[in-house]
Amino acid sequence: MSTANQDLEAFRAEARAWLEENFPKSLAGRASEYMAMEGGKELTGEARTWVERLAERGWGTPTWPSEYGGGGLSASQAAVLQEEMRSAGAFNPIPLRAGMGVTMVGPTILEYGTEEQKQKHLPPIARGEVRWCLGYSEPNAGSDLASLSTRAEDAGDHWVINGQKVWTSGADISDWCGALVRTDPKAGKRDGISFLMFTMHQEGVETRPIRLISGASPFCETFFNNARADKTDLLGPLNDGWTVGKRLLQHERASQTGAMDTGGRPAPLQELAKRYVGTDESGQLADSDLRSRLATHLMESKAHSLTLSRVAAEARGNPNVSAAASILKNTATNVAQTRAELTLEVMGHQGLAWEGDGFTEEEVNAVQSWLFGKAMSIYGGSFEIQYNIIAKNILGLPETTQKG
Amino acid sequence: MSTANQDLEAFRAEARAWLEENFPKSLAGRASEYMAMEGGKELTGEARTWVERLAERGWGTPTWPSEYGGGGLSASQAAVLQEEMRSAGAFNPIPLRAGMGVTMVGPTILEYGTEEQKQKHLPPIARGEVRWCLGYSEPNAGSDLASLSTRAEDAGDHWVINGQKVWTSGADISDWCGALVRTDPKAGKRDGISFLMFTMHQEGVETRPIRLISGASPFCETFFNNARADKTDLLGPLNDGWTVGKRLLQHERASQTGAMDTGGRPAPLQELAKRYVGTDESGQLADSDLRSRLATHLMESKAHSLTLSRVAAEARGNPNVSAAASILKNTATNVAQTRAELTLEVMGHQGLAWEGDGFTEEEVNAVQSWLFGKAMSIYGGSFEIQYNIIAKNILGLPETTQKG
Amino acid sequence: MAVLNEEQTMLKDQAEAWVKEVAPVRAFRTLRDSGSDKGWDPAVWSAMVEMGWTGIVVPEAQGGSDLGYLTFGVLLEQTGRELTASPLLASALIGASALRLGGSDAQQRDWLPGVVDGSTVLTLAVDESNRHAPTRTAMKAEKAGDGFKLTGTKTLVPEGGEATAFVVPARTSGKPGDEDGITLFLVRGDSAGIERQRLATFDARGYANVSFDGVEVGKDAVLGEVDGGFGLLDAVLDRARAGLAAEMLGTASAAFDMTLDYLQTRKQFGAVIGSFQALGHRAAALYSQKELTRSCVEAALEALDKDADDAAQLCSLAKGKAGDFLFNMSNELIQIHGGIGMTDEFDAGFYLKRARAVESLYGNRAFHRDRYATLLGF
Amino acid sequence: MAVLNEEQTMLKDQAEAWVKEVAPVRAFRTLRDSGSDKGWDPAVWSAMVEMGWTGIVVPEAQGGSDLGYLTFGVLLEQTGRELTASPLLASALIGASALRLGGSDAQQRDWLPGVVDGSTVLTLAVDESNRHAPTRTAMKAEKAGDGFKLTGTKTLVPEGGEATAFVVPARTSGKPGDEDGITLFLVRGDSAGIERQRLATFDARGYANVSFDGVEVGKDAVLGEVDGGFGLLDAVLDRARAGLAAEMLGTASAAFDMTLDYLQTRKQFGAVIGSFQALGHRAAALYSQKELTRSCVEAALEALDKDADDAAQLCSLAKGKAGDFLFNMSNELIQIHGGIGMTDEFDAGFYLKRARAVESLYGNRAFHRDRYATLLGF
Repeated sequence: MSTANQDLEAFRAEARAWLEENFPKSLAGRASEYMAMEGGKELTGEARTWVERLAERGWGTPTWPSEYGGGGLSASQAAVLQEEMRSAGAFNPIPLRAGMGVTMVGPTILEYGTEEQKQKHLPPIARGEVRWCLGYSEPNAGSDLASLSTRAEDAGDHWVINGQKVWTSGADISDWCGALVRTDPKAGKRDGISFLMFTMHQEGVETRPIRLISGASPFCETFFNNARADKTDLLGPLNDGWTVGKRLLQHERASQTGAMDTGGRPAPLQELAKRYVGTDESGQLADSDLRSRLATHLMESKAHSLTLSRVAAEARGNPNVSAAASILKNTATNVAQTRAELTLEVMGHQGLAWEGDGFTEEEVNAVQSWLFGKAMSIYGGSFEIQYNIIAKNILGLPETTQKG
Repeated sequence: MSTANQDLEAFRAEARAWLEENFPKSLAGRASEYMAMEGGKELTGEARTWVERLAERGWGTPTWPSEYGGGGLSASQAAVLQEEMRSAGAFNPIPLRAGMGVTMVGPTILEYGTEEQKQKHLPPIARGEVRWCLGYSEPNAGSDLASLSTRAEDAGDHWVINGQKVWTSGADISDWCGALVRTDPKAGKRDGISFLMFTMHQEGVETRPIRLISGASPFCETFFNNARADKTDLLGPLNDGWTVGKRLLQHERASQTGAMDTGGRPAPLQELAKRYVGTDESGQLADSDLRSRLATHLMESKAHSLTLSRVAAEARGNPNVSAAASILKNTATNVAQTRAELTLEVMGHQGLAWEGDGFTEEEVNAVQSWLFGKAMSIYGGSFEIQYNIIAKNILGLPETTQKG
Repeated sequence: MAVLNEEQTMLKDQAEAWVKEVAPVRAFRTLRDSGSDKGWDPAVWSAMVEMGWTGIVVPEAQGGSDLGYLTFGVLLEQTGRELTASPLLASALIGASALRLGGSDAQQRDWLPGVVDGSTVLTLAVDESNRHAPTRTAMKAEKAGDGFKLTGTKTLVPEGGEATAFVVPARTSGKPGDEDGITLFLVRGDSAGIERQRLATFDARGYANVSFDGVEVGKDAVLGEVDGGFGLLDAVLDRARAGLAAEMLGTASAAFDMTLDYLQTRKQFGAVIGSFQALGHRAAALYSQKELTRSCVEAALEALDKDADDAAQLCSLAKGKAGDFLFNMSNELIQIHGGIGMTDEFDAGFYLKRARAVESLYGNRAFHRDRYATLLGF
Repeated sequence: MAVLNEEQTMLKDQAEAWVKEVAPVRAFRTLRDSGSDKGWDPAVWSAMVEMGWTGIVVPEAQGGSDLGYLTFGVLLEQTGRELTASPLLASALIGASALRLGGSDAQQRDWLPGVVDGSTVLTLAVDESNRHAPTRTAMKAEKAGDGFKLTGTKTLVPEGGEATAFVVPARTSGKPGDEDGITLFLVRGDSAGIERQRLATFDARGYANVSFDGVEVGKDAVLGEVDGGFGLLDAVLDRARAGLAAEMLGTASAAFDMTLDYLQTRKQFGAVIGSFQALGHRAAALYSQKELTRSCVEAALEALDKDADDAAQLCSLAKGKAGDFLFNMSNELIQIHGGIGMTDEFDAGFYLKRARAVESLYGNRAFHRDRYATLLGF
């Protein structure tokens, strides 16, 4: 065994012992139930104890430096910690408590923030005490984000923000916001943009939840009417927020490739199909047309997950991220949306479920994920935008400039 | 019965009597065999007699004015003539004898030609004596035809042509050529182009047949080395050949929508499938996956042919051609190419036929049509060009000018 | 092939204008938000009756206009465009067809005038599981005195909550899977033993599961022949499929128009998004599907009017192609509209939801592919 | 997941350079035009033997290097790129696998060294009709003295014209459709009663239909168990499928590269055609398929090396996905190249033809979808 491996096994023992002592047994295996408590709700009892202990140890954000409330672990140690948590039936609620704080804002502050900003913002995120949202899209700046028009004016010791954002996920229950705003209206589209951070608990900020086709949603419209941000809360250089904001989106894309396994998978689609459609004498699905399409989908789904693994394996062997990574957002979307459509087809008449006695919870949930899942090919860079990126950045094709 | 209908029935009797007297019984029902004799071959015996009689009556080009060798019939009369020929087992070989003469060049001369040009060119076409080819595409001007560079210089009483064409169908067996050439090199792309007609039987013209992936083909590369065209053989205005040439292409597109039924359909694909794949106890195709895809294709194919009929019916009721017509080239191509792929799949190992004892003629033919059929989505305005046309001309979307 | 005659063209123009003004998708939204579980607006229904829409396939002797299925399709396409909710398809097309094709003179006299004046709302209650499978009819119809006693449950019955009577296939002999042994019954909605479970479906229409617990009917309730009802049922279903396909064509065409309009007006990256070639080509493909679907729908309706030999094939073709086009179109409607398409405030969601609901009715695309292949003998 | 190790990377680089220089598609064109019906160039085959490619899955005891299937896939991907013709897959992968998995020590000693030195060319002769259907094996193997007598015909046998010996599944009991009752035999090509009909296929490789007319073999010709050979056959076929999938990945990837190059250089309407968004999106979709296919192929080969439980599933997945990608890619290769792609002078036609030929071998996509579903239990 190499020295590195010895160290890792020592850490494994340490993690196991700490979990044994600190993770409340009563919560074991209740991740999914607990994960649902993400939003702004007060924690009580054992749940509260667990969050506090995890935060104290810094293991809610295991790879962040310990001086900012993180665990100071290496990536390998963090992986070991995750394995040990899984086998103890434990889970990490802090990323969900912090909204976009752990997955996106934190890493970006670590990269672009001043020392003061790190000390001010990272520890509360690491403790799961402060929840963040992001102000990116606007009504007239969706895929074409650089067209954004929310503006921030210099008012001496602070910025004054006016405008409107849309699709701000969790804005109504967040404490802080990181937003792209226009600080130089005279500059070119991408040039006059900055990344500002400010509290949501102020008079000039108003949020309005958006009802989606699937029902209630975490998304809001967010209005800024002379909202203010401290001068010290500009992240990265003035008028170069585009770079900062793009880097943050890379963290977002990574979280949407299906690479983040949150556990709790639904029953395999083929089992659902056998239950809802029935089988013939030879055990084959009674609807042979559906059976072929189901096989096609399951093969595509397997191909996607094998690609996820391959990309991960290649990334370990190679500091350059695999070119294959860039396709995963779209293939993940394809697989998930096709799965949702097939689930509806499998359920047949029962797949028309909205609510009420005629339908099971499983059916209602299937319909809601089908509807909500239509957004997967729109947000985080639409399907079309991803293809543009592949064509340009991976395949080296020129941007469209012709009339073909 | 209306007067018009009475006249039509009178004409029907006339046509029937004429066919009874003039169509050689020995040729009845031998259309497909006879159609294969299209190219440049000398006619003998009854076949020769039939062509001569048809030409004399003008019914090889029934709707052309009789002063130019046509039949002077109305469209309704021509339809009646076709019905009567079909029920007599007769057929019209003149369009095939004349290459592009009857279907494309003739109608364009009728529209744009001078009286002199009509008298010179139309009668030999109508008699099936002179075969025409078309010089359009060039190696660097395919979909973007306006980039053509073959040029014609004014040499006083004639034009001198230099350059190269490609995909000139039947050039090696044609007597005359209609070509787009650049007569004003200084004008914009589409502006300096003219439509010239000239004989292929001259020193400055050389043709080289193109071997395709399916084997020998009617296509040629055609080289012009100081070839000449008479001054009187400029069709339409000088430097406005683009308009003339485009009009000619509309005649071409009409001939590629599947609207021209040449008879002799192959056996239905489902019968072929039952023969090659077999059926189960209930009479269903043994390969259920293939069965679904076959059904999908046959439904698409039926939808296409129903659309052809609908377009024809609407065109009768309405002087404006139906908007649906513009999609037919692409749907015809889809249907034909899918059919060819499915035929190969149905034949399985036997669908790898190239030649020799191991394969039937039916199998070899299926493979050759599959390969040759790949050109359907390329020639006559590629699949992509048709979609551009639909987007712009039918849907009113602007031409691409952005970097999205 | 179908070219609308003058009367049909007039009716189309009238229907288009009326639907847009009186029963547009905005009105459907109001209906949905009102929480009413009736499924339609009585005023809209009365107006349809007023305009004679309920008599289109009813013989003149019974107060109808007998204009035929192609004409009915013209109306359904327009109501489909605006998602107008009413029992027009269930009662005036499907119910009336069952009576017309299978009813005795007496039955026609008894029932059709009510269908025409809107006081009777008929619906076909055919499925018994989560899938359309008419040969698998299992509902029992036992002899009871002079008549029959029906026991079983029918699922996802359109307008099942409000219908005043049901056309019900049940099994008088044979076993599920057999075509023989099926008999059609006309059952009044207020018969003892009927229970309706209204369903809250995502398309917010008035479906119900309807259970029959020993429901007694007289022998005059038999529509067509005892044991030999499958042919009649299939003929009625084909009319249902062609009619629904016309409605789906309208729904998808409206979604196409909304999308085309957005492509022509929405700007991103300094240009209208319809100028992006990838979107232009997708729009061209959808347009092609639209035209092909129209041909299939009109051909099916016309074949029904002419009682053509290939009517069954064409009806499966029409439902199948309309299903393809509507599936793709409803997805593209959302995708091309982007975020706004995801909001309940915008209408796109209504079209998407309706698209999936009608897909399940009277056979989905897989059902019709299978049926088409069977009808073609392979 | 598969990340090539140093040895594999070296081998890949070596194979890539060698194939491009010695056995590129240009050489295949020369071979085709020569009218030779051997199907490969002996010098190319000797060089492969020389480089040790024929011993990759042969145990060291029999003169092989035992490097495994993932390593073999690295080579096949490169030969696939340039359509290099040789018996490498048929003999050194499939034939060697049959011996390795099913051969006794004596059989391995007798046969494998010849496979490694190239003097023996083995091939699996499995199909008996126009489709791949191993359970439908009907060829008779009757007891005859101490051995067996084989009668029947095998179709589309790769390298069937030149092979020096055949691996032949035949039926010792049961009936076509049964898995039980199949036995594998090793049959020398010069046995009395064998007749070969060479086939002129459009991919210009050396297939033959091979008929066996009472061919007598000793009991030492039995590979594995009498009557219990289906499992062995299926395992050999899975190796064939994964190996062929690697070759197909190479073929399709080369077609992708040719297409991408054309997109980057061909100009129309004053711009390189790759700047047309519709084409850019299609290229992006093909690129995605390419990456997904690679993952499937490598996973299948690795599963074979590890003898993993899900190897069969992964081999069907690999052949199926490679089939999808190659089908689409070969069509786009022609379409995007336009007229030039249609000419025999250009190489695109070779790729299109090879694509359809390999699709038919060892199960087409429909076969593998069906098998995948069955393996997943539905």
